Amino acid sequence: MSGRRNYEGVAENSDILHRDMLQRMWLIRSFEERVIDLCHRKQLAGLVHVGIGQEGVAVGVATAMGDDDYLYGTHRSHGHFLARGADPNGLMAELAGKDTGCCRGRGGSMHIVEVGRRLMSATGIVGGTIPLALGTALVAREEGNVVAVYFGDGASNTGSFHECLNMASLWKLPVVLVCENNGYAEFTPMSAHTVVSHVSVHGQPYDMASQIVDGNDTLAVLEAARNAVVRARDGGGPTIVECLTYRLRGHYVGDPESYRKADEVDEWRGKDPIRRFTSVLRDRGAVTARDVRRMEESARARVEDAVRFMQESPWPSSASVADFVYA
Amino acid sequence: MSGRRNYEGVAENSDILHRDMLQRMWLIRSFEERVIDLCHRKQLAGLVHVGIGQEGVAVGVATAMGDDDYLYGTHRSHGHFLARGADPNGLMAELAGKDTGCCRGRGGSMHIVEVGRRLMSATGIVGGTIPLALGTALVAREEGNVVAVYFGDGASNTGSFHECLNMASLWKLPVVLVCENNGYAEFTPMSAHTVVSHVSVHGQPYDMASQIVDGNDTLAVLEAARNAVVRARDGGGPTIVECLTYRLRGHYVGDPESYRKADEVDEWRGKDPIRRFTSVLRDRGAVTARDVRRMEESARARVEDAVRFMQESPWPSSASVADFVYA
Amino acid sequence: MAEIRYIDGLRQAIEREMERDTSVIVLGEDVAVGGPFGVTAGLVERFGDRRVINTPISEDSIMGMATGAAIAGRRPIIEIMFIDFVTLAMSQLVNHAAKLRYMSGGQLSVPLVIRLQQGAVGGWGAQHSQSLEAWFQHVPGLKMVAPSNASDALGLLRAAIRDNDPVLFLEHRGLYFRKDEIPDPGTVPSLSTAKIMTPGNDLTIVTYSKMVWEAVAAAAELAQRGISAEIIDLRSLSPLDMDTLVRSVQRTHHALVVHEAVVHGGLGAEISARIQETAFDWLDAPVYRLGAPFAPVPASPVLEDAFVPNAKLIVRCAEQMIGP
Amino acid sequence: MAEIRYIDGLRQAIEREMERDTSVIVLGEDVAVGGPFGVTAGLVERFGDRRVINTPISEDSIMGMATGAAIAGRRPIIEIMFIDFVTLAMSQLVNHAAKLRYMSGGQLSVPLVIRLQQGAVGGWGAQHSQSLEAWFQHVPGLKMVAPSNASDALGLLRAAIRDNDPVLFLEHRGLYFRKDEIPDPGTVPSLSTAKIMTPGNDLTIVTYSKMVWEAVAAAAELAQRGISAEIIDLRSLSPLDMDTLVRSVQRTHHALVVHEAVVHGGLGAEISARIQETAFDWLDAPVYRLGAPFAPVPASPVLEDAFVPNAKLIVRCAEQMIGP
Ligand SMILES: Cc1ncc(C[n+]2csc(CCOP(=O)(O)OP(=O)(O)O)c2C)c(N)n1
Ligand SMILES: Cc1ncc(C[n+]2csc(CCOP(=O)(O)OP(=O)(O)O)c2C)c(N)n1
Ligand SMILES: [Mg+2]
Ligand SMILES: [Mg+2]
Repeated sequence: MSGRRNYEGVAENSDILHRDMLQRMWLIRSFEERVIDLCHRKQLAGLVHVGIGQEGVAVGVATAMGDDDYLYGTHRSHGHFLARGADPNGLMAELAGKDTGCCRGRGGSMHIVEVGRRLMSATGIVGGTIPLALGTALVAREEGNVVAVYFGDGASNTGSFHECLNMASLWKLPVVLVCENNGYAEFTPMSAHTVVSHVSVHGQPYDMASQIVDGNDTLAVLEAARNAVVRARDGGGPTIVECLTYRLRGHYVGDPESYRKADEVDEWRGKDPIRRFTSVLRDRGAVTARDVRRMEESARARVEDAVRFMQESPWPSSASVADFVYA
Repeated sequence: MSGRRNYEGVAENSDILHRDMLQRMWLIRSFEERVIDLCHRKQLAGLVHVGIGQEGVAVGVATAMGDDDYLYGTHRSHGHFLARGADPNGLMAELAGKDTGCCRGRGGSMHIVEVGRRLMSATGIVGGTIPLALGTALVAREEGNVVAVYFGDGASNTGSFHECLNMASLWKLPVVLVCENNGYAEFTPMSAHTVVSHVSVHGQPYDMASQIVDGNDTLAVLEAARNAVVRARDGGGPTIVECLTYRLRGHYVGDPESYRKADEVDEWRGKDPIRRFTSVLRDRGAVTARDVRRMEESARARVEDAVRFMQESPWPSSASVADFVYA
Repeated sequence: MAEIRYIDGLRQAIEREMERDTSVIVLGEDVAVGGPFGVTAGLVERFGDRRVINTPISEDSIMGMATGAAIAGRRPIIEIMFIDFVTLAMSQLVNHAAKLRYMSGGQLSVPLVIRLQQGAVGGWGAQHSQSLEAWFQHVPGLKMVAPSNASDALGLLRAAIRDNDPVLFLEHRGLYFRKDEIPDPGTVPSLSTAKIMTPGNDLTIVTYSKMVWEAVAAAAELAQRGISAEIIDLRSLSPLDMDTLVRSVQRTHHALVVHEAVVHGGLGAEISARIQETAFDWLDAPVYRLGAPFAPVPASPVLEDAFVPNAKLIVRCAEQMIGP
Repeated sequence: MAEIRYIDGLRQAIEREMERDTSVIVLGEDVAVGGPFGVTAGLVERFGDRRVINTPISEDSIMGMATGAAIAGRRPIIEIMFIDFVTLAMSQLVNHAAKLRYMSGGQLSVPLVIRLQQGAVGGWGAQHSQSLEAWFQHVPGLKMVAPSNASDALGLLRAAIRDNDPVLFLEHRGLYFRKDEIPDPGTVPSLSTAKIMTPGNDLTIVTYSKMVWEAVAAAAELAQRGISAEIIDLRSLSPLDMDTLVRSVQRTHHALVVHEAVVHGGLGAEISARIQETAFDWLDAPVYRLGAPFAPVPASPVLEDAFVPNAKLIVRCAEQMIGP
């Protein structure tokens, strides 16, 4: 589950691929559950947003991308990055602010980067990576690569998102705009932040391709993301892939969640993407109950390795506080 | 042609109203032609944008508004303000930077305000008055008033415009969004700044009412603006009124206009809104050739008064440079 | 006298002014549920959604809306959540809110309060921890205050709401749950006077917001070492109460400015320049400045600690200035 | 040596670097026809629309795009037209471009040039005349230069394009058509050294951009009155070449900082603070500052004249500093 994934020679919808996807979903889930636990124990600091319940989107999109394609995240991107092969050790150490973190402890949860895997950056500024993605797409289109960028329903209210829809369509940039529509911007439900029913309708004025999918149906996300990646690579321009999903935890670790009902959360717990994907694979005979248990265990073990790595890692030296400001 | 206009008791489409409209169009045209002349003679300074060719929009919209409604302009707003009864003396003096200018010479061509006529402000920031208009609409809706705001095709590419579409529709604000689509943003034709064919399609995701009109057909503008004003006043929320028009002069006074063909300008000169409105009124027998000549003469005379007023006015004192910064 | 938390001071100020004046309205992201820290909790239930407007994530336009409401007679309080996001609202703030009175030759009035929360606390990283006040002191037309305690949070916010110009109101996240005594509810202080927190004779320490408490701690330590430091809490960052500063420096002959913002180009630069312009002959040593190093705010707790100035550094710097 | 206009220096710098390095690209509003002043005229014909990208009016997103292209290996030059509009791009500039190298622990590099045109000239009013450089000196991760002449326009722009960090390049509208001699086309200067324009002994005048020429005129007048002023053209506003400044002040014992920006909170504050921190014992008088009054830029030509500092004021101030 670490190192560069390479699906060459692996059939598009083979069991082996799907099992790997499920394994990655477990890795993300275990990682983030442990992150919450570590926050509560004060072993991690910072403002931490987890995407528990949204792993299907992360893994579906990552699986559709080629190794040389670029990815941009949001403030809630542990899963986006792990799905694409980010090193759990470096990520965990980064969240703790250790010198072995992927960003040497300078970034933190909202500002993770792993440039070797073309994980170009996450951001604490809602919608902030969308223009970055467009700029990288200027480069990617010369290389035959594609850029995917995540954003939320809340981000669709930022002006810059619309500026980018215009420019991406004007120049037919190879960009996949992945909307994780989880129905909330912080504590504000979508119905209170816009009259629009689906974020992807914003593409219509620009005749932009778009697709709405059940974001908790991992294979549906994969399929939609593949179409979008192919379109982008073939010069067909940008696509909005709107994934309808839900965050099962609070907006940030520590959120008292006064703004939503337990019922609603329960209902969505029933649609847990990991559970759903597992039953698809089990029904198909692609995994046994034992396989699944092993996956979970191996994910947890991998996460414990990361925790150990983090705990044993040194802090950055105080004297280095102003390093990396300039070239 | 000065003082508060009051159409109470004047029939909706009466000759008397339409003659007044034509008279105002002449006032704007004469004013701006003289402004160009004064710029060339170095009697006016600053960065000056004229709307020659777009008077039908200015007058159509102004005529649809009530006296207590609010208006916001753009960087090209002499006509918008004069159409609504701004004092030509104060305006001309403002362009010259005299102490008798409507803004005591502090504002200049792009930053005119005449609060007594609820001409709340123009702006040098493209799209910048749209949010101001929404904020004023929060107040206007409590008063039963309406707010109209101008913007251009270029402004439709600014993020803030889209943020405002969302908020205006979310709160059903009494706003009339008047797009002067003159086909250019500075030197860039619309086809090079967006793939969108009409600016008003941006309202669609929000189910916003919109109407596209021939902006050089003054009565069509009036009709569309009236519908929008009524909708806003009745609680029906915002409307985009997209007026297709053209600026017959350069982007700013002094623009060498390298970016467009003389043919195109000539074609549009044939669609001059003043000429068109004049023939409508003449065909209907509402004005004679002599009436029209008189209107033109009286407009020019009014403008000469303004020029004289401007020329005879004192400069602001240097010592007052930092007045009006705080209350 | 009652003790309340800084955050309660803020809420009470808003509540009282909303009760007193129906033109006061609140706009911002998530204000309906109180925002991430609960400052505005309960307001929408009490005053309705026409006065407490929960906005989408549209900073520049919200700033513009608040301005457009202000010039039409309202007194909006807009919450920008983290000062880092005011970067998205600079055009409306600087090009319109700050300039409309001037550009209109005095026709328009912009009674607007912009609440901004800031500070490097808890490892929230480079985009949620900046101190950007230096930008705003340089913008004519804006005022700016930064309370260091609950009493000022309450009093200065009320004064800001009543003021007829745009006021940036800087709240420090690290002070939100600090408790202080509050004065008689009837009094609303002046918006622009500094306060001598601790009187002293050897050295003037000029500071504001959370750093006031580091300075107070340092003063206690310095007293033990025989150095008597006078602590001035600026409270108003724009305009500056230069009279109070200069009078103090004329007595102590030494001035040290402390803030959490990056030193280079920070508010300390202006204060230092002004002190030496007006009190040059009284100075026994250069005006010194303590602040953050020239770097973004790091997320790592260890680096954040190294980044933010503290009492220990103040003590060391003061000792060096005064000499043995 | 050839004489060229400032604006030609800019165009030549871009042309030469685009020829030399295919990773150099240009983005901005109306750049295809050369922008309002013609700086980029002819580039799209020569280098094609994949390298010269004419953008919609979307400042924040263009800034972000340029940054996203930079971290993927391009060297974008983005034109923001009027610095007043950078207020719309502050989030991408400050939160991403300036911080990505740091936040990524050195993984990302942002070789980006941001061309900004500024200055109060011709009565263009409060939203097209601001001088905002003080904001950017306070942002770690950014560099900033401000050429005063065609030769530096050419040389510093080439150096900025080759630099691996984001560089704000401040052009003064009032200098665009000024002609100066240019040096050998082979040389590209350092990005961060100040230049002594006129040597002198009695007083150091620190300035940059268009004010350099007011200072030069003032120095000529002062010479006639027996005062020998040394003029330092900063060229680099961030970082500051403090060595050159301090060495000069140690000789002249007097320093005057002159800029077009509002005095309060301007670059002069930092320079004044730094000079007195490092050369306190050499100063015979406080460091003085000349700049604009605390007001937006007025449109009226008469008020604009009263607003912008000039040679006469410099002479008067210098005489007061040196005494009779
Ligand atoms: C520009 C900006 N404004 C406000 C915030 C505060 N904030 C953080 S997350 C968030 C909501 C984002 O909602 P959405 O885009 O739907 O993403 P989600 O959190 O649901 O994943 C807000 C308002 C921010 N980080 N950046
Ligand atoms: C935010 C901002 N960006 C750029 C400019 C420079 N500029 C002035 S007018 C203009 C074009 C505006 O086009 P449009 O909205 O169509 O209005 P028009 O000039 O055609 O009336 C531009 C880019 C500006 N004034 N403000
Ligand atoms: Mg969401
Ligand atoms: Mg246009």
